Amino acid sequence: MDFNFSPDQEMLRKSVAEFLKKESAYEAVKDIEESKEGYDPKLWKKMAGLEWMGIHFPEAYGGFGDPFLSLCIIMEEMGKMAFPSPFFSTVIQCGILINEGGNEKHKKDLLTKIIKGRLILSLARYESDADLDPSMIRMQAHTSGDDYILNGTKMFAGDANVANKIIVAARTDEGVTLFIVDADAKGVTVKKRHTIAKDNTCDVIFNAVNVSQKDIIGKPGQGDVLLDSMERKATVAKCAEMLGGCETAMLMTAEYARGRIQFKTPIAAFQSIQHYMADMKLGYDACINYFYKVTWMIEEGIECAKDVSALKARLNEVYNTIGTLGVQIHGGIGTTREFNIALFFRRAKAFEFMMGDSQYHYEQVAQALGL
Amino acid sequence: MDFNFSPDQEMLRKSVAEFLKKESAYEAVKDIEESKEGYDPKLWKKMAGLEWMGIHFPEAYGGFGDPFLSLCIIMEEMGKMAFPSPFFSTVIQCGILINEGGNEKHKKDLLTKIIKGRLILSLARYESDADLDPSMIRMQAHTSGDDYILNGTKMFAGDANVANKIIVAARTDEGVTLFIVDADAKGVTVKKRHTIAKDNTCDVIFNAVNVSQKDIIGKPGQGDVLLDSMERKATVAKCAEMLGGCETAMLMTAEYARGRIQFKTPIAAFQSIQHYMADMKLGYDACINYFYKVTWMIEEGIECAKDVSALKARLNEVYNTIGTLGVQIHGGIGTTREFNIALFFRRAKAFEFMMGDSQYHYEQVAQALGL
Amino acid sequence: MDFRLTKQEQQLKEMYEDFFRNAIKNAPDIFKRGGGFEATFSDDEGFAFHRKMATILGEKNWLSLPWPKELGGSEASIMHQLIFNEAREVSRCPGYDFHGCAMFAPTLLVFGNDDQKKRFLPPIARGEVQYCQAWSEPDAGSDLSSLQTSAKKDGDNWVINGQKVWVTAAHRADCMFTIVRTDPESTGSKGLSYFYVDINSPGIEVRPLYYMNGAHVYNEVFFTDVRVPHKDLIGGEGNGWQVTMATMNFERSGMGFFSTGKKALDRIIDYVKTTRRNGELLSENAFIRQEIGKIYASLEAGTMLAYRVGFTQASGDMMAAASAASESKILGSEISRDISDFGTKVLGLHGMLEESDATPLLNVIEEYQNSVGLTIAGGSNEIQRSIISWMAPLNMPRWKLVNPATVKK
Amino acid sequence: MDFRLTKQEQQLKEMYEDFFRNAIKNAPDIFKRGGGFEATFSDDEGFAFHRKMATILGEKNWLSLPWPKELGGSEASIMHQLIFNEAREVSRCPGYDFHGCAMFAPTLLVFGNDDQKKRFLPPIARGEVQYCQAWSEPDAGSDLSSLQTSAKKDGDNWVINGQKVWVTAAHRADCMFTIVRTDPESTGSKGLSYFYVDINSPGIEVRPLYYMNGAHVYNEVFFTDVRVPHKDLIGGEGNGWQVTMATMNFERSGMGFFSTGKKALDRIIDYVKTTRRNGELLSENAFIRQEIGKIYASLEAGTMLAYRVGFTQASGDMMAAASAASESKILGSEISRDISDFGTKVLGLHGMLEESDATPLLNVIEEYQNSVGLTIAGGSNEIQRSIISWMAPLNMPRWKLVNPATVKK
Repeated sequence: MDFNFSPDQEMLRKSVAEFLKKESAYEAVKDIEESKEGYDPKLWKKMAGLEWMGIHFPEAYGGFGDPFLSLCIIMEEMGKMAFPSPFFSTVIQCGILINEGGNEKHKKDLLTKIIKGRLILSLARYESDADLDPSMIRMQAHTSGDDYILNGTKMFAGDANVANKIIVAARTDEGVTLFIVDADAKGVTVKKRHTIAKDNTCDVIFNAVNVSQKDIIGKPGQGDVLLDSMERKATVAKCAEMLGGCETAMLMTAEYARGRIQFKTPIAAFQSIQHYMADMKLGYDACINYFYKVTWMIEEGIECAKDVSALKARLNEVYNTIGTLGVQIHGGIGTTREFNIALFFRRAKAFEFMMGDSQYHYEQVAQALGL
Repeated sequence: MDFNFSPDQEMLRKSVAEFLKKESAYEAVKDIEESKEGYDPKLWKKMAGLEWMGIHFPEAYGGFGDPFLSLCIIMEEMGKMAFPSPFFSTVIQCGILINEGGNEKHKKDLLTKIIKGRLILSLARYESDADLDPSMIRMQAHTSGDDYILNGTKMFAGDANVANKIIVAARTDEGVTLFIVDADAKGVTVKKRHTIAKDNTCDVIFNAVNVSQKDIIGKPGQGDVLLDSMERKATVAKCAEMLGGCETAMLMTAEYARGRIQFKTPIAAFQSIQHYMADMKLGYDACINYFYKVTWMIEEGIECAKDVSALKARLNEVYNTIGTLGVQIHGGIGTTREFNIALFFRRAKAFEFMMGDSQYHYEQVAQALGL
Repeated sequence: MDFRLTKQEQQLKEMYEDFFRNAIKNAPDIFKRGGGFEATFSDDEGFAFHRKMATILGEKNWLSLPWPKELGGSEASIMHQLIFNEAREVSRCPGYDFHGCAMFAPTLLVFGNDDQKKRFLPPIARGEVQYCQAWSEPDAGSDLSSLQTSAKKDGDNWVINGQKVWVTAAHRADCMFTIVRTDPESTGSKGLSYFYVDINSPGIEVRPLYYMNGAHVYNEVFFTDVRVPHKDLIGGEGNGWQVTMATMNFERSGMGFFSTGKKALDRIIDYVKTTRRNGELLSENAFIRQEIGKIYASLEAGTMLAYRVGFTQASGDMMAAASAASESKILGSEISRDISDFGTKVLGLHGMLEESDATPLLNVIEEYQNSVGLTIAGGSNEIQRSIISWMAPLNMPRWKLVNPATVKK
Repeated sequence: MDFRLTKQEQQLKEMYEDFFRNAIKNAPDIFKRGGGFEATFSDDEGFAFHRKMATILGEKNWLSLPWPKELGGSEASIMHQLIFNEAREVSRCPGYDFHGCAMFAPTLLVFGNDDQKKRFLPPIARGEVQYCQAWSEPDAGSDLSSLQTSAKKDGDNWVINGQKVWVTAAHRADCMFTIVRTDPESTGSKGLSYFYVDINSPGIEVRPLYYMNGAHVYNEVFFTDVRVPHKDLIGGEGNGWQVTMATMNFERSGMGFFSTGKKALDRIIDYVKTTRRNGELLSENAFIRQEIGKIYASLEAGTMLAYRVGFTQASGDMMAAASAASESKILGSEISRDISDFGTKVLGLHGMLEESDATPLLNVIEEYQNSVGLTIAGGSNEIQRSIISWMAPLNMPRWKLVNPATVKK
C-alpha cells in the first residue's frame, strides 16, 4: 500500500497550482462568472500550451499518456481555485467519450484539436425530467437516408454556449446513440441558464438538425454503454474538483476564524468553531483517502461502480457541510459576493447535482449491494 | 389560546409527583426492573387509592371523569421518575378499549376492578412480523359452536406476566376481533422477554384456548377500528410519558454538568456542552407545546391522526437525542447501572418502538398529506 | 389548555387571509416566485409594489394594530397580531415594513417621549415611510456591544462618525434607527445611545453590499460628521443598550419561519405528486415521504413554540419569552435551511438553476442561498444556543475564554 | 498511489481469514451473537474461550508480530499487522489481549529496560497473561493529568494508594499497567510515573462497575498500601505522562470500528432482504436503501482513513498520524453508534429486545448500548475534536476558560 504521489505528479500539481494562482485569483474568477462566455479564452490557450488538455490522452494524438490520476490532480487544483473553464465538458466528458468510443478519424480530428486548445465541446445528454440513467434518454433521432434528423430539447449541457461542437445523446431504433453536432449547425439553439454556480449550464434545442451517420460515436445503440463508462471516470474527476474546493474552503475558513476577533477572543478559540472545523477536516480526510483508492481502482481497471457512487454521494454531503459551515463561521460577510467563501458554498450545491446527487448514488450502492 | 393548566390539573400533577418521589426513587425503580414481576404491587394498590386508575373513566363505574389531559399528566409524571407499572397496559390500552368498545357488563365487571386496582390487563396485539397496522393481524380465531378457539403467538404484550386478563386481537371470519381471555386459562403461556427498558414485555402463546363469544369486545370484525381509535390516545399518553422522561433527563444532565469539574472548569462552562444542552431544550420545548395542542385536539374530538403521528415520530428522535447526549455529557459514569441517566437512555430506545417508530409514523403523516 | 380560536379571531383570520390572498394576485411575478427581502428591496418593481401595499395596509389601520387607541392603534391582542402576521407571511405579500412597524414603533411606545411618538408614529401607521436598522459594524457582529461608531454632543446636535454594516434596505429607506457610542471613555454595553436618523442627512453614504447571488438587499452605511438633533435621541443618553435589547425582543415569535416554511412544503408536496424521475413518481419514494413527514412535524412543533412565545409575552414573563424566542429563532432558521435544501434535492438537476421557468419549484435556490444568512443574522445560532443554556432552567455558567499566555499561573 | 496487496500480503490475508473463520466456529454462542468485550469479560465461558484462543495465537507467534526478531517477534510491517487485525476483528474471534499486546508490549519496546522486556514480553507473546489498564480516576476522566493516585518511595519499593476507575477486565486480569503521581508536590502532567503491577498484590481490591445493561466488563480498583518493586517502574521516574501518551498512540488506526461495522452491515443487509413488514419487503424501501448506502460509504471511507493512519505511522510522521488517528476514532465510534441505532430501527418492535432468539439481528441492542461508551472512552469525541482543531493545518488557538468572578479587569 502506498499513498504517495510520484515525483512527476507532485511536479504537475505544483505547476498547475502556481499557474492558477498567478493567472486566476478569486477576483478574476468572479469576473469570469459574470461574463457571457463564462471562461477566459486567453487562459484556455495557455492551459493548452501547458499540455493540460492532453495529459491523459494517447501520445498518438499529441497527448501525454499520463495515468488518470494526473487528470484528477488538474481537476483538484482547479477546484481549489474555484476556476471556471470548459475543461470538464471538453476534456473529460467529451474527450473521454471520443477516446473510448470514437473511430480513428474522430480521434485524429477532434482529440488533436482538443489537446491544442482549439476545440471546445459540450455534452448534451440530460433532458427536462432530469433522469440520470443513460438508458432513460428519450429524445428521438430519426433516420433520413444515410443521415439522422434530431428533434428535441436537452438541458444541463455544460459550456454549450461556447462550444464548437456538441455531443448529443438521442434514441435511434438501435437504442441510445451519440452524435457529434456542430454548435452552429442549422436548427441548433443554445440558451444559457443562470445557476447557483454562475457557470455555463445550457439548454440546447434541436429543431430538425441534420447529422451524418459518420458523426456517430461508436455504434448506434451503444450510447448508454459509452456514457456509463465515461461517467464513472467523469464522476471521479468531479470528485477531485470537489475535494480541491473542500480543502480551500476549510483552510480559508480556519484562517478567517484565527483572525476574526469577537468578545475580545479570536473566534477560533471558541469550542463550537473548533468542533465545526474538526468536522470539516474529518469529513474531508475520510473522503480524500477513499478518493485515492477509487482513482487507483479506475486506473487498474478494477470494477468500482459501487465505490464511485459511495464516494460521490458522501462527498456531496461533505462539501456542502464544509461550504455551509464555512459561511456560518465567516458570519455575515461570508454571505457576500465580496468574500470568497461563497464561491465554494455555491459550487458545493451545484456540484451536488452534477454527475449524480446523493439519492441517486446511494441507490446505486444499494443495488450493487444486491438490494 | 391558552397554554395554562386548570388549578385542578396543577394539583393533580403536584400530588402525583410527590407520591412518586416519596415512594419510588430511582433505586426502587432499579429494584423493580430486576424483579420478576416488574412492578410493585403495594404501590399499585396505593395508586388505586389515590384514584389514578379511574381518573379518566366515567363516574358510573367508579371513575373520576376527568378529561384526557389528566391521564396524560399522570403519565408525564411517571415518565419523569422512569416509574415502571402496568398502568399503560391496564388503564390506557385495555381500559380505553373496554370503555370505548365493551358492553355494559364488561364495563361494570372490568372497569370497576381496574379502577380499584384489583385487575391488571395486558394487550396481546402484535405478532412476530412486528407489523403495526391493526389490519395486518394474522392470528386466527376459529368458531367452535358459540365459542372460539385461539391458536397462535403474540409478541410485545406489556405486563402479560402479571396480568389477570389478556385482551387478544385475532382474525375471525368477520375480520380482526378482540377477545378477553383469562391469563390463567388453559392453553395460555406467557414468556417474559428481556428488553433494553428491563420492562414486562412478553410473548403470549395461545394453544387451543377456548373463549366465549360473550368475551368479545365490540363486535366480531370491529377490532381494527377499536384498536385504531384507542391507539391514537395511547400514543399521545405514551408521548406524555416520554416528555416527562425528556425533562428529567435534561435537568439531571444540566445539574451534573454544573457540578462536574474537569480541566479546572465545570464542564457546563464548555461551549460544546452548552450547545448540547440548548439542543436538548429546544427539542423538548417544541414537542411539549405541540403535545399540548394534540392533547387538546383529542379532547375536543378534532381529527388529529396526522398530528399524533408527527408528534410521536419527532419525539422518538428528541428523546433519543436527549438520552444519548445525556449519557455523553455524564461521560463514563453515565453508562453505568449506578447512575440514573441510563434509565432514561434505555427507555428512550424502547419507547421509540412502542406505539410506533418514526419510520411508521412519518409514513402515516405522508399518507395523511395525500402522498 | 385551549387552542381554539374565538369566533372573533376566526373571523379576523379569514378576513386577513382573504385580503392577502387577493392582494398578492396583483403583485409582480417576483413575489409569486416566493417574495421575501430580495423581491422587496433588490428589485425596483418589487419595491414599488411594497410601497403601494404599505399605503393600503396603512389605510386599513393594520400597521398599528397593537398600539394604544389614543395613538391611532387598535390595542389588538398578541393573538390578534399573530393571526395577522401568519396570514401575511403565508401569503408572502409585502407592504409591512418590519423595521418600522415591528421594531421601531414598539420601541417608541416604551422609550419614546410624547414629542417623538407624535412625530414618528403617524407616518409609520400610514405606511408612508421605510425604516432601516443600523446596528452591526465590521468588528461588532455577534459581539455588538464592542461597537465604535460615535456621536459627540455639539450644542443641540449630536455629530455621528463611523460605519455600520448589514443595513437591510438602507438604499430604499427614508429613516434609520441606530446605536452609537456617546461616551468616548466607555467600553462594552455602557455609554451607548439610540438615535432616530433621517437617512437623507448630509454626511451619510450608503454603499451596496451584494449578496452572494448578486442581490442588493444589504448595505454599508458610512457616517461623516452627520448631525442629528438631540430631540431624536430615544430613551435617554447612555441607555442605548437597554433600548436596543428591547427592540430586539419585540416581535420575535419566529412565526414567519414556520408560516413561509408551510407554504414551501405545500409547493414541494405538489411537485413530488406530479413528477416522475428515474422511472418512479417522486411521491412514491419512501425516502422522500420520510423527509416530508419530518419537515411537517418540525413545522407544526415549531408553530406551537412560536405561539408559546406570544402567549408567554402576553402573560408577562419576559425572561421565559426571550428564551423561547431564541429557541423559535434557531428552530425556524434551521428548518428554513433544511426545507430549501430538501427542495433543491427533490428537483434533482433542476436544483442548481436560478431561473424560474426551468425550476418547477419556485425560488428554491434563492431561498437556499438566503437561508445561510438566517442562521447568522440577529445573533448567530451559536450565540443563541449559548444564551439559552445560560438561562433557567439550564443555568450553565458563563465563563470567559482567555489567552493562556496573558494569564499568570 | 498503490492499494494492491502484494502477493505475500494477499496470502497472509487469506491465511488469517481462514484461521479466524474456522476458529470462531468453536466459540461459545455468545461470540456468534457478536462478541466483543461483553462476551469476553462478562461471561465465564466466554473468558475461558478467550484464554484458550490466546494460547493458540501465542503458539503461532501471532501475538508478537511487530516485535524485533531477537525478542521473539516477526518484525512484521504495519501493513501486515493491519491485515492480521482486520481479519481478526471481522471474525470477532477473541484471544488477542488488546491491553497486553497492543498497548503494554509496544510501550515496553520503546521505554522498557532489558530486564523488563525479558520478564514481561515472553508471557505476552505466549498468550499466557491477561493485562488491564488502570488510568482514569473518578475526578480525572477526560482531564487525565489531574489524577491523584500516589506512589511513595519506600526503600526498593513504591507504595501505591488511591483509586482507579474504568479498568476493563480487572476482574479477569493477571497484571496491570497504571500511571500514578510519584511527586506529591507536582500538579498536572508532571511528577507522574508508569508502573507494571501484579494484580494479586496485597492491598488491591477490585470492585465491579456494572454497565447499564448489567454486564460486568469494567471495574473500580482500590489501592491500599500496595507495594510495587522499583524495577517495575517503566520509563523512569517522572516520565509517566510521556510513556502514557505513547501507549495511547500505539495501535490507534481505528480499523476495528470499520471491520466490525462491515460485519454488522452485512447482517443488516441479509435481514432486510428476507423480512417483510407492513406489507413490504424491507429491502424495497427507499429510505432503508438510502441509509444502507450511507453506511456503506462511511465504512469504506473510514477504512481508507484507518489505512492512512497506519501508512502515516510507518512513514514516521507521528503528529499527522496522531491527528488522523483521532479522526478515525471519532468517525469509527460514531459510525458504530449509527449502525447499531439503524440496526434497532430496521428491527421495528424487535429492536427493543435483548434476547437473541427473538431478535433476528444478533446482538444489536447490546452493541447499541455499548456504542454510547465508544464516543466517550479513550478521550471523549468532544476532546478529540478540539485536539484535531489545535493541530496543523487548522491551528486553532488553545484558550482557557476562566470564571469571570476570579479575573480582575
